[in-house]
Amino acid sequence: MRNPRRIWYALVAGIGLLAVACAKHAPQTTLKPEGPVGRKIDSLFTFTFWIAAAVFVLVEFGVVYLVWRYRHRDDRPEPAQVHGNTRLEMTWTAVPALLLLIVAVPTFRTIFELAKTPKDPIRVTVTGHQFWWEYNYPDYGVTTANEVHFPAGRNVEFTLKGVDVIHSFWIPRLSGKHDVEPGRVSRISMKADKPGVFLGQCVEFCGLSHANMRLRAFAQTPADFDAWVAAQKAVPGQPPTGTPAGDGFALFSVKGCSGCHTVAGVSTGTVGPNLSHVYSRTAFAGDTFDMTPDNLRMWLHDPPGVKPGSKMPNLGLSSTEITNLVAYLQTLK
Amino acid sequence: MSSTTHDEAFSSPDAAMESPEPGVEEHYPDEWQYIKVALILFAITMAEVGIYYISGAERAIISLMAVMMIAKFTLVALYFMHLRFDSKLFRRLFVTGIILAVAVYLIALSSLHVFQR
Amino acid sequence: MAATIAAFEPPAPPRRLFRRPVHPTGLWGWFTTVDHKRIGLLYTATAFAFFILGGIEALIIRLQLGGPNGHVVSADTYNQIFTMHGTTMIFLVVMPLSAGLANYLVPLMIGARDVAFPRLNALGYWVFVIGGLFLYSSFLFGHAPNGGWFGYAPNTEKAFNPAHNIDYWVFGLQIVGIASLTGAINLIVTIINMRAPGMSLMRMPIFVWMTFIAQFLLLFAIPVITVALFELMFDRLFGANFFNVQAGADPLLWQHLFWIFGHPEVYILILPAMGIVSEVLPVFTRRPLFGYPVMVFSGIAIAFMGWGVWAHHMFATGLGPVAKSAFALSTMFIAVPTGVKIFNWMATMAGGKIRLKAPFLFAAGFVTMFTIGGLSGVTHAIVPADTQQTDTYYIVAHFHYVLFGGSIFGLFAGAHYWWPKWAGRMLSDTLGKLQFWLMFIGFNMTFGPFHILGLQGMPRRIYRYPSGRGWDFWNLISTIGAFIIALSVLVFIINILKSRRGPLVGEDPWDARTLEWTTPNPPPEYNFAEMPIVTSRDELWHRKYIEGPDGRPVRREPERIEPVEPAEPAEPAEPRLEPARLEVGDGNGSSASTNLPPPAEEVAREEHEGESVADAAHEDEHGHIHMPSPSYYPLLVAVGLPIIAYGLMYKTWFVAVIGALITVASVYGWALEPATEPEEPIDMSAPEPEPEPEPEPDQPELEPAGS
Amino acid sequence: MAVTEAQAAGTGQHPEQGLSHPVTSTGLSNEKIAMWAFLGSECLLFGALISTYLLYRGRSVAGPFPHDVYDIPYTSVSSFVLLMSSLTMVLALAAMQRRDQRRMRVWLVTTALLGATFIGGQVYEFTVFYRAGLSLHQNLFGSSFFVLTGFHGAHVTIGILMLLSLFTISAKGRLADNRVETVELIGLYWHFVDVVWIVIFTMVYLIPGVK
Repeated sequence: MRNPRRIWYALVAGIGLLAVACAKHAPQTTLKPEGPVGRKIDSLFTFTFWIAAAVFVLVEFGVVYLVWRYRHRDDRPEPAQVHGNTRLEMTWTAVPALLLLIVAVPTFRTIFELAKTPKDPIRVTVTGHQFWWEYNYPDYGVTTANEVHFPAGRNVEFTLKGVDVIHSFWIPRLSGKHDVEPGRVSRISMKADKPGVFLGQCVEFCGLSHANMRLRAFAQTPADFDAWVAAQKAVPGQPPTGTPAGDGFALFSVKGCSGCHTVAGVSTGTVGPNLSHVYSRTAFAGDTFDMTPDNLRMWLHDPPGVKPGSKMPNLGLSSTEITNLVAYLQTLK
Repeated sequence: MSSTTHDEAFSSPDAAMESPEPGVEEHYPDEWQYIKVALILFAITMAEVGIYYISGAERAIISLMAVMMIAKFTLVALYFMHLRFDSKLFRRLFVTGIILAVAVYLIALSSLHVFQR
Repeated sequence: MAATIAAFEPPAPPRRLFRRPVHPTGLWGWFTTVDHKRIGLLYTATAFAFFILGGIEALIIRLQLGGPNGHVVSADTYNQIFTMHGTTMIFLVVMPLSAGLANYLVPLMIGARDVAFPRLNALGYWVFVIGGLFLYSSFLFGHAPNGGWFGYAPNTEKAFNPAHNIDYWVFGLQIVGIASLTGAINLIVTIINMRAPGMSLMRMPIFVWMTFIAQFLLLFAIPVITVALFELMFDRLFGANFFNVQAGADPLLWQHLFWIFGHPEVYILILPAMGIVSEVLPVFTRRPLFGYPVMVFSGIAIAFMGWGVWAHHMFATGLGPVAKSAFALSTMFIAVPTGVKIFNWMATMAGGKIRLKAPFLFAAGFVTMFTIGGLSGVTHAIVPADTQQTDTYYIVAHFHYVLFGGSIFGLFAGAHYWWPKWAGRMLSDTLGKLQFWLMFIGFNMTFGPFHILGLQGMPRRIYRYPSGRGWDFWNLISTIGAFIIALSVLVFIINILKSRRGPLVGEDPWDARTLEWTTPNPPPEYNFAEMPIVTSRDELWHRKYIEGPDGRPVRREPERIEPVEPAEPAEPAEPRLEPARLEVGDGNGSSASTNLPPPAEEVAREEHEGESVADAAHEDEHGHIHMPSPSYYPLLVAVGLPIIAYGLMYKTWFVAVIGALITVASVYGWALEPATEPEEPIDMSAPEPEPEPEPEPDQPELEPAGS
Repeated sequence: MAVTEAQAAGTGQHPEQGLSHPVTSTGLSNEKIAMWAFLGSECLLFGALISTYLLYRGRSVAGPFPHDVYDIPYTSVSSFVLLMSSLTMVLALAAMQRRDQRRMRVWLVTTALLGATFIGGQVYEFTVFYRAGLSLHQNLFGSSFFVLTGFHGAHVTIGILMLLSLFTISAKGRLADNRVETVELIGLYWHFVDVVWIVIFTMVYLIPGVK
């Protein structure tokens, strides 16, 4: 008697908690889609969820009821030895099969709908690196990293390319994920309903700093997006010599930064992210650290120390050098 | 109580159970039969190598080669490995492996677009 | 015990590398044993030790993730820990626990004296334990595997993982794979060929059936992962290009090979537990398993369909829409036979007289928790939804509900149920129930929140996460839950330790239904004094009860303990069990063995401790039972394998050659050594023992193959 | 691989395995079932290796390519040698079934020699390919070709070792006349290695060269 009741309480508590869970602030949730692709997926999931919930209730409460109803009591006779019941067993083979068919039909429809290529999309090429994202806008000649911008209300087609190991590109509130495989090119498209910032993350284990390979998507009004493109295309000016930023600019070449990073008009390195407008981003290092001078200092002091496995080595910079480099980076807006 | 239909899967109508002296498999083919099989194998191999040098009709040649390969495989399995004469159980074990392998790898390869190339 | 060996003068066996161990006792006896029960216990104990290790790894993971930006361990250590946790729990815990149970129970359940190949059985165990130790030796070198249990190439390639971490994983799994393959062949042959007279396939206990099916899955799945590991090994050691994308390789090859193995593997892990539950539920509900044939065929169906669903692990990799739909459909429909099992278990409970003992609770826990895992599994088949779920904690929740809520709960049900069989003593039911409720609550606290975390977008395999994503609270709850699980395991260990002072039990403490309970607890080396003759499914139950006119059981009079439908009168008419020896518990797990246990049984119990007094005593009664002799070779063959692996890994070729020589020489020694030594001197004078009275092969009732 | 219980029971001997069942449930020998189960398992093993080869066919980014190195007449001859070794193997079994160990040894040694010829041919072929610039490391073709055929070659080599061991045991008079099944089991393994080569020869050598 005691035991079934406890299961009952646990179940009620569990369902209650599940309900609470969906409400809280969760910027990476899959349950509150902000675009048509995400919504299609979510409605399919919700549909399946309720069918599954019905089966859940049937089985869980069924077991609890059966255990309670047929528990051992001394006055009960020995049970009849029933070996089976063909009709019953056929029923509970057929009914689940039928339920699954009901789920299968919209699943197939959605699979094929999502496989269609969208009309007139903004095209972005995504390259997965250990452990950051590179974005290329072939139609605009813009290259940036970790933070991707696109206009809201318009389809975006991401072309996914891998160069090292397998990553997976995911913006949960807009669409499902798609693996980024070396040696293969795949496409995924999505659309945001209205302007907003959406978080995402690499979801295929890709090595030491897999946890630190995050991303951020900015859906903007068309005007904001155009302004952003224009700013990204601008060639950053060189800081005047004599200032900390000017010294930092000199260090950028001396310390070898330019070998790995591109700054438009200065260097063409491609190992690390394009830094032409790095300070226009809100975060850096695989969207791991907020873009603040303090964080940049910490980063330049020892990159692999704060982000394990980072390809950027510890350059052994002095405090002054770091100050100057940070000052220079701050000019790259 | 027992479902005989299923058990037949593992029953062996021949082999040791009906043979008075199971050590001697008298029902296996004699040497002459083995040699005949070997001659057929020889002929098929010759034919395989022969059509290799025919050019054109790629599709037809490949299917023909596949057929001949299966024929050789089957002959060796049925006669030299005695699958034709031995218990069904052995055949089932082996054929299960072959069918699983062929099916699973064909599906994998076609999902990797090997056959579209 | 070395003295024991030295003192014995064998009749000069021809050209032998080592003198054969003959009836060694004590520790040495365990190293050379070929007795399936001892091997089963070794398997189980070793796997339980690995369970503790894997559990500690799990606790470290949970400590690290208990809050945002965890810094209990470094990223590198974390990756090693989660890789080893997965690898351990799958290859070194659930698989060998199932193998251990099967080893111990299958021969007893089908009425055999041992498995078909006793030395191969020992080899399987030694290879498993040595492979496991080899894997764990990586920690000593600070290079534990770090590529995840799935080891996706090209991340596991030398270019991205230059240290030896992955080498340990590649070789360790290949070694452990040998154990699984030999074990599978052995059990398959045992079940096909070693059944007692009358034990037709459709009379086999359902645990035997599920084991049988799982072994077939192993038989065909192990080679696939072996090839994948082999190719990765060639890439890493010899610079081959199987997964080298620069050379044009396809990174999806690994995933296909891995999951062609990996999905059947899931059923390898769950089917034996399903079998256990199907044994436990009938005993404690006091009803036969509802729909036995359907349970058997649904098991076969699951195994068969399990080969056609692997690509659902790859829905995010860019399969075409047609392939996605096909694999979605096959994945959905594998839920049908699984659902049938769940409903049949429920139907077994309905109308029963349920004794709420610890084994039953674990079995019921299996049914309820596995259902949750099954339902979340169906949502993975919804391909678009799966692209949101895959590689998140939702998946982690799903497979823990299947493998912990399923396999581990099932295995604990089995442990509590068969404990008196192994130990001759009961576990405390109170502690068992405490363990169950702690585990049930802790389990749901740990893994339930994972559903929410996953749907809120928390990826798997991350060593830290930032605050502010709505993940902090549920991660904390989960970490607390993990420690409750640890507590429950501690209760189990305490229960084991306490049980050593517990009372002895009779042969049949649970009023059970199957053959293994007709032997003393623990059984003597030869299992059955006389070969049982089986006349029905649930043989033991039919020996104790008949179905009354209303279908309710009526206990037989002791004199009438005979096969229900007596076979041919020409049958060796002596009953398999003398009434006095059949001790039936009160059905509540407590022993009713106070009424005069016959001395032979007491002696048999002693036998387990060491000297086989019972053996001798028994031989007086029934003539000599000639059991396979112990052997060093299985251990020696296994010892060579990791030496080969170390040699190859560290490119010290002579070490590899030494290892290979050890293994090859031991294989030769093995091949030249007969499975059973010729009669020992003490028996030489005795006339050749008569074979056990066996039914004539042409009697249809007893024809195991069914006619 | 001792006398099986079935045989022992049939010939009225005490089973040397000494296990519980003088007659097995199916009447078949444990060893033979085990061997067939093992061979079924091996199908998946070679299947995976052959599939890898097929997947990477034509995907190598650098030469040498198959048509640069394959010598079909040469490989045809060595394939034929292996094929014929199956015949001699089955003749050895037939001799053993007649209790004619002397003739069996002749056929065994012939089989081993044919197998060794095949292996020798393979070693020569590997050497030629290697000299032509093909290695495990060179390209996908090299990796998948050498691992597949090398793995098969290792199987043949193990087979030769078993044949020679059996030959030695028999020559020393240690092989009981009723151990027919020992010969049969080694034969099964040998034929399996042969049928795998039948598949490899067609799929790996012949079909890729079809123009």
